[in-house]
Amino acid sequence: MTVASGSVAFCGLHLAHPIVNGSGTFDVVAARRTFGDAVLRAPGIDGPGSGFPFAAFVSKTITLERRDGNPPPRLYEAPTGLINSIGLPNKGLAGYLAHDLPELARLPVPLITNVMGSSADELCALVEALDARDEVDALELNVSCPNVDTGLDIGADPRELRAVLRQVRPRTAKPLIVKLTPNTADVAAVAQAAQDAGADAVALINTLRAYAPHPRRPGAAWLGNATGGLSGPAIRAVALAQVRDVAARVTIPIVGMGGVQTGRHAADMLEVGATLVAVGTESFRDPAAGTRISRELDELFANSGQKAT
Amino acid sequence: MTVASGSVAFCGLHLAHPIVNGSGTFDVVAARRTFGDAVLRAPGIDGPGSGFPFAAFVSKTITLERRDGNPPPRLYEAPTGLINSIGLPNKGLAGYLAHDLPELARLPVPLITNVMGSSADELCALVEALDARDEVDALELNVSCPNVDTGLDIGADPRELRAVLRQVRPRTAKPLIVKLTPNTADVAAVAQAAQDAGADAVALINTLRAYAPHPRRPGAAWLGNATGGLSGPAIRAVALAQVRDVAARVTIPIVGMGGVQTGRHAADMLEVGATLVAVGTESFRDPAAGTRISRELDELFANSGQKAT
Amino acid sequence: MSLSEPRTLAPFGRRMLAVAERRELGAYVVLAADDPGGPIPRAGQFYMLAAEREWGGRDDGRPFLPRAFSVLRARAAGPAEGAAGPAEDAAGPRLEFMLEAVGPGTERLCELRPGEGLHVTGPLGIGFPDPPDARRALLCGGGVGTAPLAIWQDELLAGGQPAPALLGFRDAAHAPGATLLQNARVATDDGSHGHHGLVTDLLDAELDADDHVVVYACGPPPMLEAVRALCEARGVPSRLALESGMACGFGACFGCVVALRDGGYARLCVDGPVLDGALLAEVPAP
Amino acid sequence: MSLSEPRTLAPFGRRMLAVAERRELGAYVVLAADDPGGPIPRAGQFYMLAAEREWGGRDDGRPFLPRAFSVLRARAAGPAEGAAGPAEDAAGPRLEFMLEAVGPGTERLCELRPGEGLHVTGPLGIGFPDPPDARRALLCGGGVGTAPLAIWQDELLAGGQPAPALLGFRDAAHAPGATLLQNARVATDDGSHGHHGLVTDLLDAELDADDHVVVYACGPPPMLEAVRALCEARGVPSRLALESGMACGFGACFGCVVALRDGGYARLCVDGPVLDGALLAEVPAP
Ligand SMILES: Cc1cc2nc3c(=O)[nH]c(=O)nc-3n(C[C@H](O)[C@H](O)[C@H](O)COP(=O)(O)OP(=O)(O)OC[C@H]3O[C@@H](n4cnc5c(N)ncnc54)[C@H](O)[C@@H]3O)c2cc1C
Ligand SMILES: Cc1cc2nc3c(=O)[nH]c(=O)nc-3n(C[C@H](O)[C@H](O)[C@H](O)COP(=O)(O)OP(=O)(O)OC[C@H]3O[C@@H](n4cnc5c(N)ncnc54)[C@H](O)[C@@H]3O)c2cc1C
Ligand SMILES: Cc1cc2nc3c(=O)[nH]c(=O)nc-3n(C[C@H](O)[C@H](O)[C@H](O)COP(=O)(O)O)c2cc1C
Ligand SMILES: Cc1cc2nc3c(=O)[nH]c(=O)nc-3n(C[C@H](O)[C@H](O)[C@H](O)COP(=O)(O)O)c2cc1C
Ligand code: FES
Ligand code: FES
Repeated sequence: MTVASGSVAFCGLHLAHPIVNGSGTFDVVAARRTFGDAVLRAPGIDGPGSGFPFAAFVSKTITLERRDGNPPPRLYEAPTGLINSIGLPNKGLAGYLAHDLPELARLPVPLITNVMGSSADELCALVEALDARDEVDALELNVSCPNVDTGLDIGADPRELRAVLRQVRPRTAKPLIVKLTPNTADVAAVAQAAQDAGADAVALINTLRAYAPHPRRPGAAWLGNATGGLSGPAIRAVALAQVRDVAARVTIPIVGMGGVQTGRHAADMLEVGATLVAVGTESFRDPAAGTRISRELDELFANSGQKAT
Repeated sequence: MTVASGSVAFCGLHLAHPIVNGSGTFDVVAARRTFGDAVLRAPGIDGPGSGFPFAAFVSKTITLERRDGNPPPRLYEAPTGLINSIGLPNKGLAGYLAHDLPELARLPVPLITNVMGSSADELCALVEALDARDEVDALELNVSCPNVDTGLDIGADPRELRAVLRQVRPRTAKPLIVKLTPNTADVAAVAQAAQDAGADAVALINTLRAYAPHPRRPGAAWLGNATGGLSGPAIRAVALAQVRDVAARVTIPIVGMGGVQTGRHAADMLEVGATLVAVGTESFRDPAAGTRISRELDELFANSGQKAT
Repeated sequence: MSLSEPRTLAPFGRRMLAVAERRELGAYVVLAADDPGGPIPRAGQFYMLAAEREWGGRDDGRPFLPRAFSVLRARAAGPAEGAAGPAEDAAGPRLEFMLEAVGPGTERLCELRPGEGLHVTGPLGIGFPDPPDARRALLCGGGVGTAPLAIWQDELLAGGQPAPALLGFRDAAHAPGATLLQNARVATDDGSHGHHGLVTDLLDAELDADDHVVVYACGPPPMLEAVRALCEARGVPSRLALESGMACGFGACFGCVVALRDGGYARLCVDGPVLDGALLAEVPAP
Repeated sequence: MSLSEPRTLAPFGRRMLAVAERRELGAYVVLAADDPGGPIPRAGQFYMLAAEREWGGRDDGRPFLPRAFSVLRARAAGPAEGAAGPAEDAAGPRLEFMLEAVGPGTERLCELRPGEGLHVTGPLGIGFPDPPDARRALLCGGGVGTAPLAIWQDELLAGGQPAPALLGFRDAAHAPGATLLQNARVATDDGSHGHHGLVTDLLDAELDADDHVVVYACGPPPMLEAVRALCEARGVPSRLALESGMACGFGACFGCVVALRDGGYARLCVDGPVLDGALLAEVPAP
């Protein structure tokens, strides 16, 4: 499979390069408090490597109601990975619209807002409210969540997902991305259901369900919420397999993620069928990882281009 | 949860300690060719740390017909893990009975024979043939396999597994362990189905479906079979979560495995609800890892015992 | 972003420095690295550090994430030293950190030798605010919690404010940490050095003598909790430099939270690490 | 288990040795470690090696698994040297390995310094069998494939059999590998040393002169395939020491297979690494 570098068309959006962030792994407001306005500027304007590291920004998951998140500890370092049980803290839809959106509107790149709901009704309410906002360029549905109406994980079962999406899809004309859960028997079947029900793209993988034992208290859980999700290099091979499986089944574009740390990893993700590549955990190790990875990707393509001619 | 060291009762078998091998990760015949008869002797007989490293031996997966396995490359080193696409090479049932069983009968520990079939009929034939052999102390069903009759992975869906087990279970009075697949939405539901249909124990986790990109040829797969399974430390936190989920649902004993490298890891597995702990990939790094891990586990219990008194 | 926050903005992204010096101070290691062009941090701010090489591959493949360290000192240094004008800014500071090896990350960092590469992101977080209401500053710390108090004492003394310090250490091997501050009174758990007992014994006595103070504290959670409770009981304001497990250090992961008295959580890396003790119902045990 | 297999059994489990010596030989590193109480390996057998420390944490967290290395030499050495009786067995051999840094595992091993810990499992696999039909031994190797030929030549010469060697190397930086054997004729890809071209050119000429030989070969797959094909074409028996990716080295993982001419696969770690060239339709490209 041949993959191209440079600017990318994705669901009608034009992105400068294929690297975006994984939802919940970059906070624009906090980054601005820490690094100043430089982080909000267009890439390259202040010199090579400067500016916002991603070609689009994906917000963390927004829910209808405000959530404080899980009790700490929320983090555990696993072999070449991170287990988190953050618990989706967010200001709720109203708080997001009032406080975050004005800040996010200053971003030099398109904004994708990620939402989660525990029923089709909740999701419809979220999607409708965000559809009304011009600052939002696309929506991402985080379906790693049990449906309170049926008890099933919305994203774990093709039928369940199809049923929910049939209700949600008509509520917006904006591009709708479905962020799949990897904790399922046949992710390609779920992706197919998303496509059938009108999704414009799928994103994967989310974290793998994981447990962290307490380092000092035998038998006790370390995380405040007992279980969490595994991300980082440890899951990269699983992510590549799932993206590849999905690419073999659907025609809509794929946002591939999971353990991407370098341009080579991003290229691997593109080569198995992703259109965009999201960087999550690696941004924790290096806040500007997105910039580095997109540069490395460029260099890879430049080199292979030279080799090919 | 309190867990005990020393000898363990498991499905009517009495094991000297809780450490066994993961199916397909230790070949007794090849080990004897490499290390001599010492490896077959009872633990400790030739001095501390000597002898067979496991309290019971689990054979690699046996199928009805002989299989050569997948084309190489079959191995890929991932971040703190191993991806394999071995493809279950084995001599087939007849070859196993004729050639392997006589060798395995010399083992100083109980023998658990692991089998896989692509239909209930195939599984029934395997189970009946092995039920007739006194050398076999228990059977393990590897259900990470599509059912040719229904197209569904036998172990990925509770209904599917229940239906197959209802036919297979009556064919043997020996203990029947179901080795679950981790690539499923709700492993506890599958374990529950196994228990409902008469399984005496469940074993988990098998490897996570994974893809390895070719290190030198962009876009090409490294493994001869393109995809494989991820094992080792990278998956330990996932294994702990699944064992814990299953333990919360079933009452039958659990053989826990996935990335266990030390006595501490084995203790973690026991503490989330396993009765036995299987060691797979770590035996590749150290052939006698089983012996070391069971010793470390003893030491942990001895120390915590001292602390408690 | 409040302009009055004691926060120096960090250059975006991580940068590679070279270790300039490594010295042992009892059981601690002090690591220094020149940060050419880097900003001058505020006392109480921290950096995320990772070794360039061999970051990983120890127990359980760790360390994987960078580790947080308070800046111990940040002095003008390097090639432009002695140059005219704002030399500090041009040359960038020599950053110093005080480390104790407690796990794979700190063990690896403590092994670093001059010339080896150090990934650095920072300065991060909010440092110590000035004393309120013309109160006298009283520094109270323990173990590696000494580090942020050292740079804060420098700053207070330079501003003409007295800044007496009370420091607690485990034993005589750790007590040399006290030499990082001026005129510190020391307590050790085993009585091998200074007062035999807790540093909060010293704090209690000090507050008896004069409680028109603000207590700046950093140290192990049980000590910080004792300081917080003592200050609360006596109506003395406290500014606590807290710790928690961090993945990113810049507000991205929402992992480093501490529960607030009035509900909800604060991220220590962007809302701290220095918090007003009054915001907390307790300093959580680790 | 065939009694006539050139195989020394390994002690069960991995053991920890200390690196006794490290020397550079052109672009190669020769690592030596005393193996107290260890058995004497046969030429062509191999060991799985891993560094005690920092095995992991490089590119992609690798290395994780141990790595396979042919024994280059195994000489009596250590404390019991010169003692009466079967000194070699009592003291155990000094094992030598010839390494080329090509990735994270070999890079780490090449960094090891005397005194550092080395995990060792072995000797493993089946070594070189004696020449059949009173044929003359002809050794043909390239790169690190030189290693097993060196110990094999020692053994043949000690047994009074001539064992001329033809060795191919990339360039002058690698050619010093030839000094590990006696009287080796060398070819280099770049012509900087010896014959300008492939070692199989030398082999071809040698077989023209006398083909009542058995060719013992080890080297990169394309070279081995050329040797295999040449020998097959000329009806000369070949014994090839092959390589493949290995996880365990003792037949446990079924990962190291090579396809056989008559169908099916052989595990190189228990059925090889030395195979009769006639068993293969080709030596697979890496
Ligand atoms: C703002 C701030 C400033 C700091 N300043 C300093 C300083 O100046 N000097 C200094 O020496 N230290 C300082 N620390 C503490 C320092 O960051 C930690 O000691 C360091 O992160 C420990 O890493 P480690 O790998 O050595 O140990 P770890 O093994 O990470 O152990 C540290 C603690 O983390 C927990 N833990 C154990 N295993 C895991 C795991 N797998 N995943 C998650 N948590 C685990 C345990 O509670 C353990 O006690 C500071 C911390 C913060 C937040
Ligand atoms: C029986 C035997 C004897 C040997 N004897 C010697 C010897 O005497 N001296 C010597 O120097 N070498 C010897 N080798 C080769 C040596 O084992 C390898 O060079 C070594 O394993 C490479 O490890 P590495 O980590 O340095 O490189 P790797 O990165 O593992 O690269 C080695 C090759 O493995 C493949 N590869 C790349 N990435 C991966 C991955 N992630 N997973 C799996 N494969 C990958 C590629 O084909 C690459 O070229 C022998 C091998 C065998 C099997
Ligand atoms: C700390 C943390 C928080 C996350 N929060 C969210 C979230 O709010 N919504 C979401 O859809 N995914 C969330 N994720 C998942 C990531 O977006 C991503 O799918 C996953 O981490 C895999 O990518 P990585 O290995 O590059 O981190 C989070 C991941 C981490 C590590
Ligand atoms: C090389 C290899 C071969 C395996 N073969 C089998 C097999 O034949 N049958 C089976 O049920 N599981 C097989 N497994 C899975 C292991 O038994 C085990 O479930 C898995 O590797 C997780 O444990 P670990 O991380 O300790 O290796 C195999 C694993 C590996 C690495
Ligand atoms: S450490 Fe990531 S939010 Fe604070
Ligand atoms: S390396 Fe494992 S079977 Fe050969």
